[in-house]
Amino acid sequence: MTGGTSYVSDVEPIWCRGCGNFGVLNALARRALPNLGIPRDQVFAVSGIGCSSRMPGYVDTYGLNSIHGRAVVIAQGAKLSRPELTVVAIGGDGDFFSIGAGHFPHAVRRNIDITCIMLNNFVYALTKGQTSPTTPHLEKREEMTGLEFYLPPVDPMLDMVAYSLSTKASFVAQGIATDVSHLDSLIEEGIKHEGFSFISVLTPCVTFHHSELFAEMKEKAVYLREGELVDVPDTAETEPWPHDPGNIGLALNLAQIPVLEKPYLGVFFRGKQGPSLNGKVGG
Amino acid sequence: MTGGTSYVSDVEPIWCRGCGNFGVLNALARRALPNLGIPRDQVFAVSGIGCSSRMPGYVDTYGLNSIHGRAVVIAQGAKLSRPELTVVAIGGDGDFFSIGAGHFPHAVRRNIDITCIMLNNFVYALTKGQTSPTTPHLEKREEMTGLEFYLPPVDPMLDMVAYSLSTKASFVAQGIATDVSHLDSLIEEGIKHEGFSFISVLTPCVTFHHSELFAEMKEKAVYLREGELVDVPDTAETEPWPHDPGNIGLALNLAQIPVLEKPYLGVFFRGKQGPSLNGKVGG
Amino acid sequence: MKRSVTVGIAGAGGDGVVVLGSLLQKIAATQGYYGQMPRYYGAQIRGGGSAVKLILDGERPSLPGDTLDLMVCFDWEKYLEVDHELPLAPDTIVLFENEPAQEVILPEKSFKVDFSSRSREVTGSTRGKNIMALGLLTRVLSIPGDAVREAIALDEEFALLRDNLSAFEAGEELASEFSFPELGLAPARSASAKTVLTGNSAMARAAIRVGCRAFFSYPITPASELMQEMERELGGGNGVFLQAEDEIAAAGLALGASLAGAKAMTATSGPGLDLMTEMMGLASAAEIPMLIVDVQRCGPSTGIPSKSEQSDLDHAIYGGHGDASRVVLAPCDVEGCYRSIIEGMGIAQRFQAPVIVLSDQWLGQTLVAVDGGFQEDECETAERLRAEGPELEGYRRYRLRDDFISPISDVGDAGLAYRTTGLSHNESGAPASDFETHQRLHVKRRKKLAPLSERDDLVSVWGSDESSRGIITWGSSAQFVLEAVKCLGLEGVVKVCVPELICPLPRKVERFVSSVEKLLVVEMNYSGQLHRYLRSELDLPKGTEVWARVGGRPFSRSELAGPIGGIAK
Amino acid sequence: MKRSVTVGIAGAGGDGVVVLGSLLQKIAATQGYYGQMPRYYGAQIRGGGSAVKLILDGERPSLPGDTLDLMVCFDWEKYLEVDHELPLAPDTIVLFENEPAQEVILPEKSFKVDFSSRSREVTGSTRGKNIMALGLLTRVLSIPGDAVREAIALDEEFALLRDNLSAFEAGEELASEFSFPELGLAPARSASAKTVLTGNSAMARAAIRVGCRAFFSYPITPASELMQEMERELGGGNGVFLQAEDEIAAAGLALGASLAGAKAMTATSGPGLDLMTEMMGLASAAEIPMLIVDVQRCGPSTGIPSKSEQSDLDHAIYGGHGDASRVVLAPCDVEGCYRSIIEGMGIAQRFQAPVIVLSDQWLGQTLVAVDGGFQEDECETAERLRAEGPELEGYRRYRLRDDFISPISDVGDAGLAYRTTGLSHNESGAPASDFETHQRLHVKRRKKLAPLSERDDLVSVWGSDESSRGIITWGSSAQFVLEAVKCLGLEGVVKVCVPELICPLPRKVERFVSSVEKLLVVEMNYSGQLHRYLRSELDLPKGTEVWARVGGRPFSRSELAGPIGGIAK
Ligand SMILES: Cc1ncc(C[n+]2csc(CCOP(=O)(O)OP(=O)(O)O)c2C)c(N)n1
Ligand SMILES: Cc1ncc(C[n+]2csc(CCOP(=O)(O)OP(=O)(O)O)c2C)c(N)n1
Ligand code: SF4
Ligand code: SF4
Ligand SMILES: [Mg+2]
Ligand SMILES: [Mg+2]
Repeated sequence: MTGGTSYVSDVEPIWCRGCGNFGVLNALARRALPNLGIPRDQVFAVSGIGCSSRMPGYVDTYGLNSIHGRAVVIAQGAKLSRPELTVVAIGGDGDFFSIGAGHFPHAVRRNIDITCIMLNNFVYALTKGQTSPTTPHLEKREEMTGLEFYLPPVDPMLDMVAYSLSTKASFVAQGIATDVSHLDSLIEEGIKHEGFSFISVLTPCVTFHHSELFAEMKEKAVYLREGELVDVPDTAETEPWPHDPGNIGLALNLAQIPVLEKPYLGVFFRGKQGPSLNGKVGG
Repeated sequence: MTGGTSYVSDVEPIWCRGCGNFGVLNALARRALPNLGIPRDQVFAVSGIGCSSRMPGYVDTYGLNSIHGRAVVIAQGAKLSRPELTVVAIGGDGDFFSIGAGHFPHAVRRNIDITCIMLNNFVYALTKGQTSPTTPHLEKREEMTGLEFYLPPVDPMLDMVAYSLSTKASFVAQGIATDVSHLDSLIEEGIKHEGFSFISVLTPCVTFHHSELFAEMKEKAVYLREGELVDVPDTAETEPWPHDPGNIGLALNLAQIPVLEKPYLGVFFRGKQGPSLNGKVGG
Repeated sequence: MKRSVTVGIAGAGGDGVVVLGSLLQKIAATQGYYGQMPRYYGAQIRGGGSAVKLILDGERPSLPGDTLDLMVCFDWEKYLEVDHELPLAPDTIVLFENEPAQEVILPEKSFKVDFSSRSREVTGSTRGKNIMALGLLTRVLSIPGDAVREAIALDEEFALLRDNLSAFEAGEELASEFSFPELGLAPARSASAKTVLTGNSAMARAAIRVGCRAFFSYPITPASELMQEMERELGGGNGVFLQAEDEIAAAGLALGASLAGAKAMTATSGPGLDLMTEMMGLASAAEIPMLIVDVQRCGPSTGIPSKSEQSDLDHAIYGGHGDASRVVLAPCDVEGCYRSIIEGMGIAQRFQAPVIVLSDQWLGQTLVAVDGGFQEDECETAERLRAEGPELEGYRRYRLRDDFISPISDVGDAGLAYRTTGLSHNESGAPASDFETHQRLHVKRRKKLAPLSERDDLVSVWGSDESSRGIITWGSSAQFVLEAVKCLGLEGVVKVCVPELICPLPRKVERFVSSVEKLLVVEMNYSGQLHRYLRSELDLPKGTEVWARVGGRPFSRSELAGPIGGIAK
Repeated sequence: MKRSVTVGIAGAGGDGVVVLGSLLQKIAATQGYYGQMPRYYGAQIRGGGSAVKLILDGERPSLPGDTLDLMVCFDWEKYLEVDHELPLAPDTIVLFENEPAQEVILPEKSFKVDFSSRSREVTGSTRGKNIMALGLLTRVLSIPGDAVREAIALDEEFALLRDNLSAFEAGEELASEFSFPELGLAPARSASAKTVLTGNSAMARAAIRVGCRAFFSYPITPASELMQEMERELGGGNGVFLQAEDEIAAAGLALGASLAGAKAMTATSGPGLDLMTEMMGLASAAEIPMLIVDVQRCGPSTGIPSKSEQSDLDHAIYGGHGDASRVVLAPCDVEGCYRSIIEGMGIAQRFQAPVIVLSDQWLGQTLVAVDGGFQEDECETAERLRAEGPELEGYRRYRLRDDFISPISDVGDAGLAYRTTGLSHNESGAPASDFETHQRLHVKRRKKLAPLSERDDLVSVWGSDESSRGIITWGSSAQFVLEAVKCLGLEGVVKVCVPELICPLPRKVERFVSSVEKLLVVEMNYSGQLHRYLRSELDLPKGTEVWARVGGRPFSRSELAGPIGGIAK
């Protein structure tokens, strides 16, 4: 048992001071992995390219900082060939939902037991501040093209839940970088979930985003608690309902509420477990 | 006005006799385009690679049989640079939802006024019969990997409706190759719709698929009619509701019913129109 | 009696042309005949033309003749789609079902045979006509009927034939009407049964043999059969097979599997190789073993998917941004297909690099009958270098050693966790952005491959050492060059060098080049890609000639007679 | 007084190093000084080291000296991250804010200046320290204060300075404490103001000038500024700009826009170029004009994103399956960056082919002050060949003509609809799978580019025609080679050839090669990519030397003295 120790490597992170990514590193490497007692050499952390994708360099397990958008496919390959591994794919919002978007519908339906952690900072940080697929629909976008068409952001939570409808087997959750222990619990559950899991982490980029964006999000954030009424925004057409992460229809309703209106923290959907790739049980 | 004439080119299609693609060709080139009176040189038909993607070669307009999975991006480029064009992107289920899957969330949110026609034959036909992302979950899939995990098909209609939630502006419909005049009406509406439109066409591959698959689908198919109660399958958890393609929530419910259970024909969702790229009106 | 006979068969999609050809080849193989049967087909999925050209040879593996000795035609219209590939000679014997179109000038010995109606008489359906033709052909070629029946009984491959024996026998009976003693095949020199397979299938078998248990791919002509055979092999728990969502994913899945220790592989054709470029660069930079097969077809872009070309060499050697070292192998026959996978997988593991094996449509899809012994040859174990002793302490993934190869641990190996990246990195795998480290790792990744230049065994040279005239050719073109040299009787005059390892370039090629005064390079691509590569690496003789043209049609002996005759002068 | 001075500035991210350097360069430019200011930065987004090295030269555009004349250091720890790029000489004058770390050996004339606290005194914040240093530097370099104030008043670029004039003036006052008469700059030979811009920005300006109104791209270092400048230019209805979801889409969007008649363009760096490979092949096969800029950085894979290298040449020339013809241009300075876009866009339209322009991080991100006249030079109109007269009837998109260029219609042009494909196709654009058509279209696509080989104007040669010693170099390396030749006083002995058009290779390069006895090729990549390309195309002199090494550090005069001195012997 390695519980209690830290899996943070001795490489100094080059993230900006105050960056939310530190919170995720702590949740993953100081808590989730040691808490689960997974030996470090049984863990493979693979990322794409971005500030967020620096993560594997700072976690003292097997790790690969790969190429932009492809962490999810490399993760699946590793898991398939050595099913006893704990495989974590890490990426940014751009990494996962722009260049890598095409891999997700397929990763979900294969339901391979990997855990994806998306660090959603709502911006392309590493390349210095461009619009990302989750960048909120700010005034800026009007300038983005001569043709002023409607360009709302992609909604990763909604897409992941929608993709999960076919299998009803994924684990889809959202945390926030500032609440490390809650995030830890989500990551632990994601890793333990036998099947595909996806955890979105709301995380501030303190350098390239209005500081208000994250502050506002943090303020609005509400925790989902099983059985308790979901706090729906006033603008929503639905009445509040008791949160039930086992019900994909309800998860879909939840995911339709834009993150900027109501950033929900917790498990959106917890699908049926399995198959366990270890046990080679059919699903 | 060119209405009444046919836009079928003089190149002989190399499709198998009985292939559903002929029906789509007829709907598009003998009906929709001439009916709408769009001059042939104002139309750009661009496809990927596949049996379905042969289409542009047989339509006497501007056309490009491009590379696998990229019709949708090329279409957007053409439309943006010459907004007065009618741009139709054509592809197969593999073309659009396997290799090209990553382009759709972005095409939808940009809401550029192109019309996508997906010829869903539930198989990779051109490459001779491999599993496509929409191939139904047959026994065969068990053999597909040593690890027998759950591998259900992708659901393009569901994904397209889910992507449309952010804009509420797309047009999403489904037709069948054997009902040319209904398909024609969908294509016409899709082209006229100012914004992104997506039309899925259920079409038989008479060579690489169980002939029952399509026969069964055709038999089960139900037409959606505005205001009339939707014929939901017995297995569905919901009560029937009056069909309202203007309501995206209902569209999402509809799209959740697997095509193999209930192949709905008609308009799933008709979003708000605009922006018109022609008029450069903001959305 | 003849040593060899070239048979052409043409018809429409439903005529059973390929089945007929394959059965004939397989039967002959049981009697010890070598054979080679390229397929010609068009873009149409069904209803298009279909043709094969089969040589049966009792002495040696050889190529179908330029023209046909015997032709079976079920459909003249379809024949006209492939007439370039199946040219008739004045003395070709033709058996045809329907009256030919005007364009066809029938040779003297042409006979109308009513395969369809006879088949209907015997079996109740016209669909037995190809089996009937088979019966007739075995007789014409003097393949003993007993032997055929014995073979049928023994092998599941002949199930179809067994079920249609009445049609077969009716065909045999037809023989009395069409007896062509001049076509009788002399008994094979060695009666031992030949192995019948395609290059695609040889590659799949080799992959299994060398321990590949993780295969990821996306369908594409003409590589799909390789994928499908791996799917069958690895199914049911024998390994991991996944049809990826695209080629980027296929390469990424393979890379991930390899990191976790699997001998991983993917196969594709040109357009897919393009998409693998970036992942290949990562494999090169982070030194991750990876085997990529490219079954080449006519390019650029979609080109002609069903036809052979050798135009992906440039990309295999130079493709991708940055100086990304890699290894390129190119087999020239079915046995080479097998060997190149064994070798390629071994090289990938030992040298921790991406290895590209260039096959082509001709190699991949042509059914050949050969001595199958190579499948039992002793086989490379394809092991990775492991850390041991003191290296286990403070393990550094990219430790610089004299041979520039660093011990690698697989994800999951106890106590040897490391982190790596496609960024420029130091010996520990941590990102580094200083010039010295960047240069040092480039040197490492290039120099570690140096021993491959000494692999003389991966370069074949035919002909006499003393010859001052040489040809260098590669891949399937080599078969045509060797055949043409033989036909021209120039074996004593011209020597031929075929590098199976192309990059890094073996020194043996350099020695070959410096041993000749006149050099000819033959390849099937527009721009002479191998020639340009050789020229960039070696001093070629002044006036080196190049015979390079696009694919879409196999070389013929007569086409090559010009250039080969030229340098022989 | 000095003709030129090299100033180094180093600090942490927030110290305003780049702002200080840029303002100094811009002020000097208003007085007619040439300048060049490379930037050095690390992987860290914030808090990492930041440095610039600025030369101001009153006579000619030149490169910063190997060592510094003057150094301003805000942070010695950060300086140590870039000390290789900003080496101190014994006579460097150093102005520093804090006591140096032990590793730093301060030159004799080193002075502690308390920029921060002075700034706080004057402006209430330490953030004005860079502006204060600016004031000091203008005095030290003898840039007249009046002139500065005049410039500030006139140009919006100096708004920041205007708002912090008190800090600036406090800096000027400091000058009395640190007077270094030896650093005074002699007045510029021509006082006409110089244009200050980077290569990335020159490319964006050229794109607008040549009529590019459709730009699609995906962010990537070091090409993003080009994208962002196009975003600003094309915003508000001036054209079409779209940040694509990836580089495959960026290239596809550009291809679609081009088919509909737009002069379309995309820009990226190595990893993105990899992903564009397949689309480039389609553009080549279907003859669709397309302009791709690759601002190269260290490879392979992610490499070192912030540092310059010239290692994408292989991919630019050879990348992609099949024989896909294309054009490759490579500017060597900012003016060349501008010209290469004008030329590249023109060539793409006239020759209906993909054109790749290879820039690099040095060219793209270095701020230079140059004579801006080139921006007013007469400019290529980049028109496509149109069908006229009888061609309008029965229009065939790929009609074979003597020059192999077929009139093209844009999607939407009345009466000229055509269909095309990446499949092998005939003159009408319909799929064809016969060998003859396949070969014919290859010939067409290659031969149409032949006139480019005669573009002598796209190859620059410096030095005396009679020299028998030559250097060939390309891209930003050319600047260093020319500077080194000059410093070594070898202009009369060694001539230098810089091809701005690399593929197809201009005949002028061949003439250059055959005019020399000794040849040296200099480039910044591990494997000598240009050298290999030249060798594959030309007979190079025996014993041709190659100076090729990875990027990550600019060439210095002293590094190049060896190889250049070598061939001069
Ligand atoms: C193929 C390719 N295209 C572009 C890039 C440049 N690039 C690096 S990171 C990145 C996006 C960063 O955004 P995100 O994924 O959200 O990560 P973050 O930095 O915000 O954590 C881009 C575009 C690249 N490395 N490779
Ligand atoms: C990059 C690339 N990969 C693979 C292929 C091979 N390929 C051609 S069509 C096709 C899929 C065909 O399926 P679909 O898109 O459903 O079209 P259909 O033929 O069924 O109409 C594939 C994989 C290709 N042409 N290019
Ligand atoms: S730029 Fe933003 S995301 Fe990147 S390290 Fe800094 S704060 Fe974090
Ligand atoms: S293979 Fe199937 S999809 Fe292709 S043409 Fe034939 S019937 Fe149509
Ligand atoms: Mg981000
Ligand atoms: Mg299909």
